[in-house]
Parts: sequence; C-alpha cells; structure tokens
Amino acid sequence: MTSASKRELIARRVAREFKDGFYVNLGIGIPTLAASYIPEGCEVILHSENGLMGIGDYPLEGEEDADLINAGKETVTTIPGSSFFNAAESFAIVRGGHIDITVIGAMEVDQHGDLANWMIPGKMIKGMGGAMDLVAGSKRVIIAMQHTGPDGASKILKKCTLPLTGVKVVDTIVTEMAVMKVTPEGLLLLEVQPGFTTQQVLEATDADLIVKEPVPTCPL
Amino acid sequence: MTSASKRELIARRVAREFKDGFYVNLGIGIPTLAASYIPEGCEVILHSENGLMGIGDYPLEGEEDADLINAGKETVTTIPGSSFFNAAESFAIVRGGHIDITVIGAMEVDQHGDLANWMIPGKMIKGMGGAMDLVAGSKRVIIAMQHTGPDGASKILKKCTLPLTGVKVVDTIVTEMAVMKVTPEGLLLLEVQPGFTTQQVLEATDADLIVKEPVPTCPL
Amino acid sequence: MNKVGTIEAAMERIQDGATLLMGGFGVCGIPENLVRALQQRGTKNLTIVSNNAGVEGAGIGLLIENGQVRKMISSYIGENKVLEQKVIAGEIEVELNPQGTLAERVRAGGAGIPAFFTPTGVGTPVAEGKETRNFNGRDYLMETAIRGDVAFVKAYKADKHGNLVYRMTARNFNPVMATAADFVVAEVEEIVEAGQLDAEQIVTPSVFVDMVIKGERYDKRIEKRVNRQKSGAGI
Amino acid sequence: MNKVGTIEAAMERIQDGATLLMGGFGVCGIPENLVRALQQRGTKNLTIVSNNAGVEGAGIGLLIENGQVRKMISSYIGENKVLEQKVIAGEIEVELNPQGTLAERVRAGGAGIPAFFTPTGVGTPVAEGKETRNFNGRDYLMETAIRGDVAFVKAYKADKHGNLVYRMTARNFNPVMATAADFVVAEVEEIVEAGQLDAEQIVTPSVFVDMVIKGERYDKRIEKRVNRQKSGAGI
Repeated sequence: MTSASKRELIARRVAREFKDGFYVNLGIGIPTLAASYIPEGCEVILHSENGLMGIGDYPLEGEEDADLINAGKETVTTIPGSSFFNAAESFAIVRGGHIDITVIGAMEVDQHGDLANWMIPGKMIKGMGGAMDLVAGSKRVIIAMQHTGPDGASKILKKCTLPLTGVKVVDTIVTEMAVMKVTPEGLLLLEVQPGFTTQQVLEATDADLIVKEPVPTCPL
Repeated sequence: MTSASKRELIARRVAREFKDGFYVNLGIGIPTLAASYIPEGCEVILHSENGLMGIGDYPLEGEEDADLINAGKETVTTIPGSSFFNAAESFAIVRGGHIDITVIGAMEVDQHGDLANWMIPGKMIKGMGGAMDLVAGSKRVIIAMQHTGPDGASKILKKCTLPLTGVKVVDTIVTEMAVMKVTPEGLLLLEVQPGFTTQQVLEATDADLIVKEPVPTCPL
Repeated sequence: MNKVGTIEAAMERIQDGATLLMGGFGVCGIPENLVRALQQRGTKNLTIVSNNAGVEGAGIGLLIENGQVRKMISSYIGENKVLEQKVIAGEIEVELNPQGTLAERVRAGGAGIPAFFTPTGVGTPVAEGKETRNFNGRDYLMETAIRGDVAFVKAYKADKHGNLVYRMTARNFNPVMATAADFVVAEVEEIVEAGQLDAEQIVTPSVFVDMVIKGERYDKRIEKRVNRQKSGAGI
Repeated sequence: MNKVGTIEAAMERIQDGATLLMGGFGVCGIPENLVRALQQRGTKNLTIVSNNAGVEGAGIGLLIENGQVRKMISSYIGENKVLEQKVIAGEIEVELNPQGTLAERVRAGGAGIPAFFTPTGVGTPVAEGKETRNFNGRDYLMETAIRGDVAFVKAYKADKHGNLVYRMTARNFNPVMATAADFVVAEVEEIVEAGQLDAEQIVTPSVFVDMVIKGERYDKRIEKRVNRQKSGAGI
C-alpha cells in the first residue's frame, strides 16, 4: 500500500466517527485529511484553535487572506455560521469539554490511552502547541496515524517510552491496519482494515490487544 | 447642613480626585453623585460592572431602554467610545487592576483601611454585589460617606466592628467634614471641609487621626 | 444544522432538583419566556445560579413565589422581599458570592478550570472555610468552578446554528452562563439563517448552545426608570 | 481622550531586560511595525511572551536574529531555524507552554488571578515542578499568571479612546495580551473617532489600551499558501 493510500484509508475511517452537528478539531497531517471524507448529510463544524469555529474550504488561488489561517498556518476560508474568538476563549472551548472529537497524530500510543506526540529527547523540541489542551479537554480523542514507524516498529505500545502529551486521554486509534479502542479492560481490537488479517494486526502491534472473534472488517 | 448639601459637598470633593483619562467606577448613592462634578476638561470614563464602559447621561423621558441600565439598575445612556462586555470580562477589568478609582459608600471604615459596607449581623443580608471585587481590585478606593451615622456615632473607627468587605483596601475617605488618607503610619487628616475645624473633626472621629498642622481647608 | 426548538422541548430537559444557570442582571436581559414556562411546568427543588433573584412578579421572583426554588447562588438579592421572607422561614437557602467571583466561577466551570485564586473576599465572611494562599506577598482565596445541569440565557438574535449576539447591557451574565451547563437553551428576539450574523460580531459561538427558542413575548420590565431633564446635565 | 501616539513614543516605554507580551499566531496578526521599530532601536535582553517565535526574516524572527531576545515563552517555535541554533548555542532560553495554558496564564495575569488549575499537561514534562491537585477525582496542575512590562498587539481598527476590533483569525492572542501588561500599545490599520466603532462589536475595551499607533506598512506574510482547485472539494 502506498503511503498516500494508507493516509486516505485512515482518514476515511476516522470520518465515519463524525456525527451530524459535531464540533471537531483536526490536527495537522492525516487528521486534516478526514475533513474530505465527512459523510453525506453529516454537518460537522471544524474548530481551529487559533480562534475560528467553522473552517471552510481552502481558498481559490488569488482569494487567500493573510488574516484567515488555520492552526496549521494554512490559508483557509469560513462557512456560513463561522465565528472568531481570541486564544483564551478558544481554549476555554477546548478545555471546557465543548469539542466532541479531536483527531490527532501520534508518535506513540499505549494500551492505557497514554499519548506521546510532541518531543523526542535529544532532538530540537518544537513545542506542543495546542495538543496537550486538546487531548486533555476534548470529549473524545481519536488517534489517526500509520500503524508502524518508518523502521517498521509498532507505534502502539504496552507503555509509551517518549515524554507524554497526555495520560489516559486516547479513546480510539485508527491506523491503516485496524481500529482499536481503549477500554477499562485494555486495548480492544474493534475492526480490521480491508486487506489485513487479525493475525497481521497482532504481529504488527506491541500492545496487548483484546480480540473478540470474529473481528469485523472496516466498512469501505 | 442639610443631608443634600452634605452629599453635594462630598461628591464635589471626590470628583476633584479624578484625572483626565481615568476609568472610574462609582457606587450607588453619594458616589454616583460625583459624576455631576467632574472638572471641566477632565474626561472620565465610567465603568458599570454589569457590562458597560462609558456610562452616559440618564435618558430623556421616553428614551429609556430596558436593555441599557447601570449596576444600580437605573436606566442610562452611552457615550461615544462606549463598549459592552459580559460579567466575567467586566470583573476581569476590575480584579485585574484596570479601574483607576472606585468610589464607594461605607457603613464603617477603619484607620487600617478596612471597610465594612455590606452586612449587619441579625439583619437580612442583601448581598455584596460587586463591592468586594471593586475594593480588592481597583488601583485606588475612595470612600464617600457622611462622617457619622444617623445616631451621631463616628463611622471612621479604630477597628471595624461589622463583617468586612475588604481588608486594607481603602486609600482615601471623603466626608462632609474632612478628607483622610490611609498611610503606613496611620490615618492622616489631609484636609478639613469648609466650615469645620480640625478639633471638630477629631471629636467626631473614633479613629486615631494623624494631624500635621496646619491642615488645609478643602478648596471649593 | 438547525438548533431551533420549542419551549416545550426545552422544559423537558430540566428535572426536579436540577441546578439551573440563568443570565440576567436584575430583570435586564433575563430569559423571561423560559422562566414563565418553567413556572407553569412547576419543576421543583431547583438550585438557581443567577446574579440576582428577580423582583416580585417578574424573573426568578415568579419561581420563588411558586415554591420551586430550594437554593439561590447569587451576589445580590435585595430587590426581592418574598425571597427575604422565605429565607427567614428556612424555605430557601442563599449562598452569596461576590459578583466577580460568581462570574469567574461560572466561567471556570465552562472553561475546564476546577479552581482559581482571587483577592476578592480575603479577610471577610466570604473567606470562611476556604483555602487562603499567598502569591507574591498578597493573600488570595481559592474559589471553585460552578456548573449547571441546564442554562437558560437570553440573547438578542441567534442564527440556526446557535450563534448568539446580545443587545447592550442585556448581555451581562448571559454569555458566561451559556458556557457552563450540560444543556444550554437560548431564548432570543429573532432567529436568522446561519451566515446572517457577522462572524466578527458573534459573542457566543454556536458550540456552547444546544437549543434556540424564539421568545413569544418580551415585557422587559424596567426596575428603576431615571430620566434627566431636557435642560439638566444628568449624570 | 486621545491615545493616538507615535511609534517613537512607544519605543521609549520598553527598556532592556523588559518582558514583552506579543499578539500573533505564526506571523498572522503580529504587530509588525512595532517589531521592526524595536529591531531598529536594538532593545536587548528581552523576554518575549508570544505563542510562536516568528519565522526567519519576519516577526519575532527579526529580534531573534538581531540578538535582542534572552528568553521566549511560547507554545510552538518549530518554524524558526535561527532560534533553534541559538537555543543549541545557549544564547536563548525557551519555556514551552501548552497553547491553552499560555493563553489562560496571560488572561489570568490581566484578570487579577494569580493562579489556576488545569487538566492540561498532567503526567507530562509540563507538570515537572508544578503542584498537582485532585478535584472531584481528576488531577490538575496549578499554573501561575503571566504579566508583561509592555504588550505589543495588532488590531484591525482602533478609535481614539483605544477601543479595538480585529479581523478574522488575526485576532488570536492579541486581545489576551492586551489585558496583561503595564503599558499596552496597539498598532492598527485604521484609526477612527470615538463612537465610530459599534459599542456591541468592540473586542478590546479602551481601558486596556494605553497607546494606539497607525502602522506604516503591512506586509502580512502568508506562511502556508494552500489553495483548492476550482473543481475540487478541498478541505
């Protein structure tokens, strides 16, 4: 599978978690892609933590406005019903539990729901931006990422090794191989992506996965 | 002296403390009267803690608007440059030290700057409203009140006896008899109002007053 | 997205014993249609968080007179004599908060902040039972967040997404209360399509609002009508 | 009341070693004229509180390259490679805060709140050295207020009293930074008479602003120009 098709597969599956009327924050990368796959008839309002509720399409060439960007600093537009607010209000929304779903990438996630996605010791630290607030405050956090790292190693661990972004914050993990849910009993294998077997997922995963056969295949 | 002329004398003297460009909060009663005596050429912006910066005149008859009131629930108007904000923002302004002067009435003040103006044990408590925030947060608190109570007893005490509104919050006390300032050394008699002698002020005051002769008379 | 609902549907979201946050300052900017409906419905044993307690015959006063209120969390209740009698009779409990502390506690409740420190009330009866702590040489009280089961707020206009704008000082506590309850109902004077309110001017973003209702009737009582003379300077 | 000043007068209010709060998100909504003037003046040893650290050749990047910055308090500094080199060389200290914590710490600084509790960062490196406390079964960190000696903010329009309105997401941190410094300078694209901004729409009330300056030139650099195709759906 190409990296592009993996990313699309993940984004498509993530978007199925959105419900009509949800307020959603999408992180940079694969999470942002999920906006392209929002189901028909499902109106989702996208939050941008720099101070916008209701992100629209990217602008047409020549219609960019330097005063209108998303949290990834990309030029965007608004939708009817958008609103602007300042950074403190934006994070009052986040921290106060008003965001239904945050979708975010990860370097590591573990079976307890711990998340690491902002620093690697010894490397230059760019900063956590709004990630720590989003994972601590949102009603539900979905991790959207490739199942393994560039070296083939599992990014889904028994216990995170990198400095954390949040403790027990992750609800669901969506990769190109599977969908997993953090439960009080442990990490449950919810679905296997088309083209993969449960066995393949287990072999690619460091974390202990709870498997309740038969494991359904993700609908396309 | 009539009660009305006492009130006017106090309000006039209080208004002399305002400087051009000051943001001021005036409590109910005598403090509100001070708005009528703002010196010529001195532009003062009045804050209303229910969510208005820039209180204007009372409205003409027929021009009242139920949606536009001051913190005393009186109908008011706005001035050019007014702004509206919510209660949390209004008290962020107050608590954050952005109000230059708060003028407020008192039941008791003492020589340490303690203030009591909201409850009398055994009587129905109406509530402190915004008074505690205003005296804790404003850059300077001026007490505007009659020197003695209806029974002739001094309202300026060695130590307050009523439950407090704030501790060490008062800067200046203006009465129909005198102007006093709370200093690290104690309560300093700054000025005597026209028609009164230092001796009369001392006799009418329970607090220990620091007197540095000659005590000037308040300018009219 | 269409959050326009009916006042009947709103009433179904509030149960006996609920904590209800309400906007308004005195009887300015109060959700008067929702209050009248709540009076008719007779929901009991309410804890109401509101800066004031209405006046006799209007606002929260209606609910107090109707015996629906168990506790008021307010900053000033001086305008309501019926409440005074019920407090003396032990029928209603009152918790008084400094106004800025009340506003900030509710803001904190809506902003995911469980507690904060304030200089307001140090050394006063308000400090009783609360932690006092010194920061940079000054004492502060720790105050905790307030949240409600339901919030009733009054705005001027809403769009169908639930974005709200207010009118003058009728804004007051409404935007704050709208952030801090599990179910938030906004009653308004006019409902417009999404996009018809300027995005720059929206005071309450739609994310905070669960249901929007067009108020049937606005009395907008004036508590203290004060006028200036045509010739006079006024305040 | 007229708070309109000159950029030269603004520069006189900031001294070597000052803590400077600055609005902006990336290079969107930054006080670019004030930054350029500060670069020319050469004020040194600054602690800058700003969500980001600019990019090379723009925004705070200019001050960093010019050796004027001792410390950055930010949430994300990934766009500035010169800063990276100076951090490695030990010339600049960086304190990273979660973005919401940074915003709330500055809001607290402007609102007279010395400290508050937040769930953000519990169990992470951000928690090191901070008090953790449990409220209602969940752990929270205590975070303290931030204030500045001076704040530089960028607004869209100001009136002569210093009331400010912003434009779209160029609002970002500006209204927050404007509340929390001893001296607040707002640079704007247009200055109007008091009364020409609608009182309902003012985002920053004049009480927070000490000086207003009309910016001479706005480059408004775009960091990531992303377009959709006319035929495509885009984001």
